[in-house]
Amino acid sequence: MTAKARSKATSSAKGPLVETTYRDALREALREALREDDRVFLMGEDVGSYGGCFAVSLGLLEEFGPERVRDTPLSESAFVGAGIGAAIQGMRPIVEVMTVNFSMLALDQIVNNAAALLHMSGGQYPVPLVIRMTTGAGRQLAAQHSHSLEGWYAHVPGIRIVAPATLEDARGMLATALSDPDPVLLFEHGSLYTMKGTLRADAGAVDLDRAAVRRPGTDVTLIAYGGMLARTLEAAEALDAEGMSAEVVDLRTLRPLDDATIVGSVRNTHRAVVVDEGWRSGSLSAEIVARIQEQAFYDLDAPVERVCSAEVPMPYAHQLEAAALPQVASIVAAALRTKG
Amino acid sequence: MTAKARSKATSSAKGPLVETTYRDALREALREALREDDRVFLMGEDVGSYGGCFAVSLGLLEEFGPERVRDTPLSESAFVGAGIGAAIQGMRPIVEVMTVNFSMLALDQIVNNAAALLHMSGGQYPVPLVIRMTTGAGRQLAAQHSHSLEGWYAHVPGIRIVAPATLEDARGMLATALSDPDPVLLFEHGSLYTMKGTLRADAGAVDLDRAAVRRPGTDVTLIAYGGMLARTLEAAEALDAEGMSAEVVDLRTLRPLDDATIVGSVRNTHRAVVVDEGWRSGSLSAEIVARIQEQAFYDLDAPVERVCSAEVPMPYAHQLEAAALPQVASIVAAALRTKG
Amino acid sequence: MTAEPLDLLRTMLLIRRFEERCAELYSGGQIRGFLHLYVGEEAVAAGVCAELTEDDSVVSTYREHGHALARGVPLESLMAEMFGKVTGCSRGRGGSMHLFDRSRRFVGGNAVVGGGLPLALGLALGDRMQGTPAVTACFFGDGAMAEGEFHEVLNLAVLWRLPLLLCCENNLYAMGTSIAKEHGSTELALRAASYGATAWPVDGMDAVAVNRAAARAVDEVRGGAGPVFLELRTYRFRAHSMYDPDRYRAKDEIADWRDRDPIELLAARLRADGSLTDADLAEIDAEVVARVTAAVEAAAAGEEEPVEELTRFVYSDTSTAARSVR
Amino acid sequence: MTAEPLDLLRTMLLIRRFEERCAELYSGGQIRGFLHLYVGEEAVAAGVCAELTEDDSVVSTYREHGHALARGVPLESLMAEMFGKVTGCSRGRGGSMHLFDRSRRFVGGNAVVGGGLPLALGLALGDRMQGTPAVTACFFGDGAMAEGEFHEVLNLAVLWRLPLLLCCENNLYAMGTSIAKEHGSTELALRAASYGATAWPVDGMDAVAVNRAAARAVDEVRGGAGPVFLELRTYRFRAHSMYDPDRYRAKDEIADWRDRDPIELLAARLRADGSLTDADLAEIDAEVVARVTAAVEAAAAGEEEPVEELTRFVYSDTSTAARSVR
Ligand SMILES: Cc1ncc(C[n+]2csc(CCOP(=O)(O)OP(=O)(O)O)c2C)c(N)n1
Ligand SMILES: Cc1ncc(C[n+]2csc(CCOP(=O)(O)OP(=O)(O)O)c2C)c(N)n1
Ligand SMILES: [Mg+2]
Ligand SMILES: [Mg+2]
Repeated sequence: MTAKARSKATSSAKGPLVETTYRDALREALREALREDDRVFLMGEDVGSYGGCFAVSLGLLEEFGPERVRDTPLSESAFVGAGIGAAIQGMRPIVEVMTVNFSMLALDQIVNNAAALLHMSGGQYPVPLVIRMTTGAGRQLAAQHSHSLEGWYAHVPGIRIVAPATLEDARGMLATALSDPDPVLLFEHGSLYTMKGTLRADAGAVDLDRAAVRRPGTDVTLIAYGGMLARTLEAAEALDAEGMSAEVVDLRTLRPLDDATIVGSVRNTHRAVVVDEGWRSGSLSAEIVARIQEQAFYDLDAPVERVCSAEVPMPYAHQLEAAALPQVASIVAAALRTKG
Repeated sequence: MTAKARSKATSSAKGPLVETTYRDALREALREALREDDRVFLMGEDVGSYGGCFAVSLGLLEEFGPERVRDTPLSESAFVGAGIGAAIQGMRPIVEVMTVNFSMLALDQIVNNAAALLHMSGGQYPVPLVIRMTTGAGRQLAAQHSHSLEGWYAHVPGIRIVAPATLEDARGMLATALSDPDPVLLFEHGSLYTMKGTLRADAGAVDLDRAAVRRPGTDVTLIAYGGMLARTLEAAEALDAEGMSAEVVDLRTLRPLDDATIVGSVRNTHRAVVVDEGWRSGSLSAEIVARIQEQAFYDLDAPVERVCSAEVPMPYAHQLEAAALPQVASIVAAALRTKG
Repeated sequence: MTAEPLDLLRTMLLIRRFEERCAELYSGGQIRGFLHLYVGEEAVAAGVCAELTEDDSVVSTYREHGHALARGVPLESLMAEMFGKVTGCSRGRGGSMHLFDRSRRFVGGNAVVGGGLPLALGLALGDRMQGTPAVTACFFGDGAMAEGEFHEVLNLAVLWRLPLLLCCENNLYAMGTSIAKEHGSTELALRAASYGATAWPVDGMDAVAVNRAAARAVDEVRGGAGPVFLELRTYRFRAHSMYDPDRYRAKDEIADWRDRDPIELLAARLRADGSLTDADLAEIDAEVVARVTAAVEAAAAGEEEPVEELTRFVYSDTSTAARSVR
Repeated sequence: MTAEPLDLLRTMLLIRRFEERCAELYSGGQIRGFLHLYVGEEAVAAGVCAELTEDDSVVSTYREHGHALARGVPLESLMAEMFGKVTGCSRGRGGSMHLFDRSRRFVGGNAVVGGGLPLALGLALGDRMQGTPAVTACFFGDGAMAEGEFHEVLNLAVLWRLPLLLCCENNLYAMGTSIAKEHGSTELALRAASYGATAWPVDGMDAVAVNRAAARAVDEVRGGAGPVFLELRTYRFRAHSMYDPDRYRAKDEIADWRDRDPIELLAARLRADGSLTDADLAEIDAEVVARVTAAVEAAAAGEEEPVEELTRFVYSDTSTAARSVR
C-alpha cells in the first residue's frame, strides 16, 4: 500500500470544509452519538452543569438532560465500574475520567474488569464501553497533573487505545469506538483542545486499525501520536531545510499497534525516530523500537532514536517543563543523528 | 569488568553455608531489620496473626508485637499512603501489599506521592519507604491474580525497583532498600517462596546498583529477572547441548537499569534474548531491547529476541496458563533464532 | 414472597456437598489455584438468591460456589470449570474464582476484594436506565467494607436510588484479620445506614430469617426505594482458603459457631414442626450427593480447551483487534 | 487555648490580599498553571492553624494558599513559588498546587482530590509511633469526601486512634457539582460520626467559631482520643479555578454568602465591641498590602532554576540512583 492509500484509509467524507476546533469536533461526535443511539450516555465528573472540565461537553446537559449527561461525585473507581456494568447490561456508556492522572484511581476496574471480563468469562461478557480522558503536559500543571500514561494502558490486552491527533480523528474516533464490541480508551491531549482547522461537514467515523502517514518522506521515519504529532510535523519541515526528507507516521491507535504501516515506512526510509511524551524508560516508544528492530532489523541503517520526556516528575517552572518535554529541536537533532 | 567481578559485586559474605529457602531468607531479612532499627515496622494485610499471606512474616508478630508488625484492614490506598507519611515523619516503614494485583488500588499514592514528593517539594521531602509485594503467575490463579506489573513501576522516576531471584538477594536486598533514602519497591515472585538452597550464615546487604552475570557464556546473552531467572538458566544449559554458549544476566534492579552490564554482555556475545513474564507489548523487555539497540547497534548480529507472556488475561486451565507463559523451550528457540 | 424452607434446605445441602467434594478434589490435584469454601455460610446464598427472579443479576466474590449454585448455575458447568475444562461455565478460563453464567445473569466471581461492587452498581444503573424492574444483588465480605470502593458505591447507589441489594457477609474475619482489627466501628449496618440506605443486621445462620429479610429488601429495592444493605452475620467453618492453616481463630469460637450449623438448624426446625423426617433428609442428601458425583464424572470426562484457542476472547471475535493477538 | 481575634483578622486579610494579587498576576501571565483561590474561606485556615504548634503537621490541597499562609510559611517564598522561581518554597517545581515547607511541617499541596488524606494518616501514625504529642491537620473538600480514600483513612484513624484532625471544608461544591449531586446524605459530620469519630459542623464563615472548635478538637486529638472530624461550612466567593466561568451557581446564592464575608463579619464584631477602629483596620490592611507587594517584587527579582538542574531531586543526592537520571 502506498503512503497515500494508507492515509486515505482514515477518511471518506466529501462535504464542504467548515472551520472548527478539536474541542468542537469532540463535542460534535458526542452530540451525534447521544442523538443516534438511546443506549449512549455520558458520565463523569462535571460533564453536566460545569460544561465539562475542558468545555468539551458544554451544552449537552441542556440538550440531553441529566440522565444521559450524568454528573458524578469524585468516585473514579465507582463510576468507571458503573460504566462497565451498564455496558454489560445493554447500555453504551461513554465514561469521562477527567484526566489520565485520576484514572489511576480506577485502574483496577479497567484492568481487572473492563479488559478481563470477556476472556475470564469464556466469551460471555463483552464490555462495549468507551472511556475518554485528557492526557499530557505542557501547561505548567506540575507533577500530579501532567502524566502521559496511555503507554501503560497500551500494555493491557483486552482494550483498545486510541489517541486523536487531528480534527478528523477527534470527530471520527468516538463513533468507531462506540461500535467496537470491546472497551476503547480514548486519549485527548490537553494542549489540542484549542487547535483550529477545517473539517468536512459530513466527517464521521474513521477506522481505528491503521496508523496514518501524515507526511510522506524518504530519508527517515518520524513516529508520533496525539500531542506530539504537531511538533513532529514541524520537525519534519525543519529537516527539509537540512536536506533530510522525513516521513511522519501518526500511530492513531496505540493498541493494537499497526506494525504494517510503521515497519513499512521504516523499510523505505531505513531510519526512524520515535517521539513520545511519556517518560523514556518503559514508554510506548520502547515497544515501537523493539518492534522495528524485530521486524526490520536488516533494513535499518542506524539505531532507532527516541525523543521522550525527561525522567522527572513534571516541574511547574516553565523553563524546566520545556526542558523536560520533547521539542522540535530535539526531534530534529535525533533525526540528524540517524544519518551518523 | 569481567563477568566474575561483576557477579561478585553482589556479595561479600564468607560464613559457613546453611540450608534455607527464599521465604526464610526474606523472613530473616525482615527480622534483622526489625531488630536493628527501632524505626522499622512492617505493615499490611495479614502480616500479623495470619502469619503473612505467603507465610513470610510468620512469627514476627510474636517477636515484635502488634505495633511493629501491624495488621491493616483491606485499604490499600490508605495504608500505602500511611507508609509514605510515616516515612516522612521519621519512621522506616516496610509496607506489604499482598500482591502486585492489589497494588493498582494504591497506585496514586505510589506515583503521585511516594515517587513525586522529593522532586515536587524541591528536595525537602525524601520518602525512605520500602514496599514489598508478590508478583507473577504460574499457580493457576487466573486473570486477576497473575499480573506481572513490575515493568509498569519501572517506568516511574523517583522510585527504585528491585526483584530478588536468588536466596542471596532475598536475604540481602531488604537491608539495602531500607538504607536507601528514597522509595524502593521489592517484588517477590510467588513461585520462588519454596525455592531451596544454601546461603552464607553471615549473608547480608547486597548492592542494588548492578545486574549480575549468573552464568558466563559467549554466543548469546539471555536477560531475565525474578521468577524467570531459573528457567532462563535451564534454557542456557539446554543451549549448551545445542552447541550454543549462553551468558545469563539477572537484572536484579529494574529501575534504574544497569546498562553497563547488559550492554557489556551483548557487546561480547552479539546476540540477545530478553525473557519477561509481562505481556509482551509495552513490557520491560521492550525497554531493554531499545537500550541494547541504542547502545550496541553495531555489535548486534541479529535482532534482539523477546520471550514474554502471551497477550491474554491469564487463564486458569493449566494447559492454557502454561502456553501463555515463557517456557524453557521458547527461550531456547528464541536463542537459536538469533543464530539465523 | 418467601421460599419454601425445604427448598432452602435442599440448596444448602447442595452447596455443602458440592464444596466438600471440591475440597477432596483439591487435595487430589484435580482442582487447582485458590479455593475458598463457603461451608457454614450457606444460609446466606440460599436465602437471598431464592428471592431473585431470572431478570435480576448477581455479582459475587472469590468465595462464590454457594452464590452460583443458589442462583441456579448448573453444577455440571461449575464443576467442569473447577477442573478447567472447556465444558466449564467460563470455558476453563476462570476457575473457582471466576464463575460466570450469562444465561442466569451471574456476572462472576471477582477475586479483587471490593472489585465487584462498582460493577454491580453499573448493572443496577443499566437496569434502571432501561426501565426494567430488575434488581442486582452483590455479595461481599466484612473485609471488603473497608475498601474505598464500598464507600463510593454505596454513596452513588443512594444518590441515584439504584436497585442494588448489598449483601455484606459478615463472617467476622478478612483472612486472618478479625473484624475488631478491620473496622473502627463494627456495627456495619449502622454505618451503611449513615449513607441514607435502609440497612439492618440479619442472623445469617438462619436460612429462613435470611430469606424473610431478603424478601423485604428485594421488595423495597424493586419498588424504587434505592439500595438496601443487609448485614448477614455468619461464619465460615473452614479456613479462608486451602492454603490457610487457620492459626488466628480460637477452637472454641469455631466450635460455638459450628453448633449453629445452618443446615442442622433448619433441619432441626423442620423436624420439630413435623415437615421433615430423617428419611426425607437422607433422601435429599442422597439425591444431592448423586448429582455432585455425576457432575464430577462429567467434569473429569470433559475436554480441555486446545492451546490454539489461548488468545480467543481477548477481544470479541467480531473485532478487528482480535487479529492482533492471533 | 484560643487565638486573639485580631490575629485571626490579620491572617485572613493577608490571605485575601495575597490571593487578590495572585489573580492579577495570573491575568498578567506571571503566575501560570492552575490557580485555585480560597477567597471567602479564610476563616477556616486562620481559625484552625492558630491552634497548631510548630511540631504539628499540615496537609493541604490544591486550594492551599490560605493554609500555607495561616501556617506561617513566609509569603515571599510562597509568591516566589507561584512565579516558578528557585527562591520559591518548592524551588519552582511545585507551583500553586504544590507548596511545601519542611521547616513549618507544611507537607503540601496535593492536587489529586483525596490524595492528601492517606499521607496525613501516615504523618499521624509516625508521630504516634514515636510518642510525640503532635497532631496532623488535614484539609480537604466536600467533594473529596466521596472518594474511597476518605473512607479508608477515617476508618484507619479511628481504628488506630491516630492524632488526626480532619478538616472538611464544605463549600457546597466540587467544581461545578453541588453537594446534592455529590452525596446521598449531605450531613457530612453525621456520616463521619458513624465511623466512631467525634464530629461536628461549624460555621466556617465565623473565624472565632472555627477557632473555638479547632481548640476543642486539637485538645481531644492531642489527648489521644483519636481523630476528630470538623465540617467547616463555608463558601468560595470566586470560581473554582481561573479557568472556570462559574456557570453553575446562582448569582443570588453567591451574593447571600458574600454578605457573610468572614473578614467583614469579624471586623464588624470587633468594631461593635470597641476593639477595632476603622483606622486600625486600614492600618492592618496597608501593612498586609505592603508585605504582599514586597513579596511580589522579590519574587519577580528571583532567579530561575537553571535547566541543568532539571533532574535534581528525582532521587536524593546521596542515592546512587541519582546518577541514572543525570
Ligand atoms: C484488593 C484485595 N486485597 C487483598 C486481597 C487478598 N484477600 C483475598 S480475600 C481477603 C479477605 C477478604 O475478607 P472478606 O471481605 O471479609 O471476605 P471473606 O473472605 O471473609 O468472605 C483478602 C485480604 C484481595 N483479593 N483483593
Ligand atoms: C482524583 C481527582 N479527581 C478529579 C480532580 C479534578 N478536580 C480538582 S478539584 C475538584 C473538585 C474538588 O472539590 P472539593 O473536594 O469540594 O474541594 P474544593 O475545590 O471545593 O475546595 C475536582 C473534581 C482531581 N484533581 N483529582
Ligand atoms: Mg469476612
Ligand atoms: Mg468543595
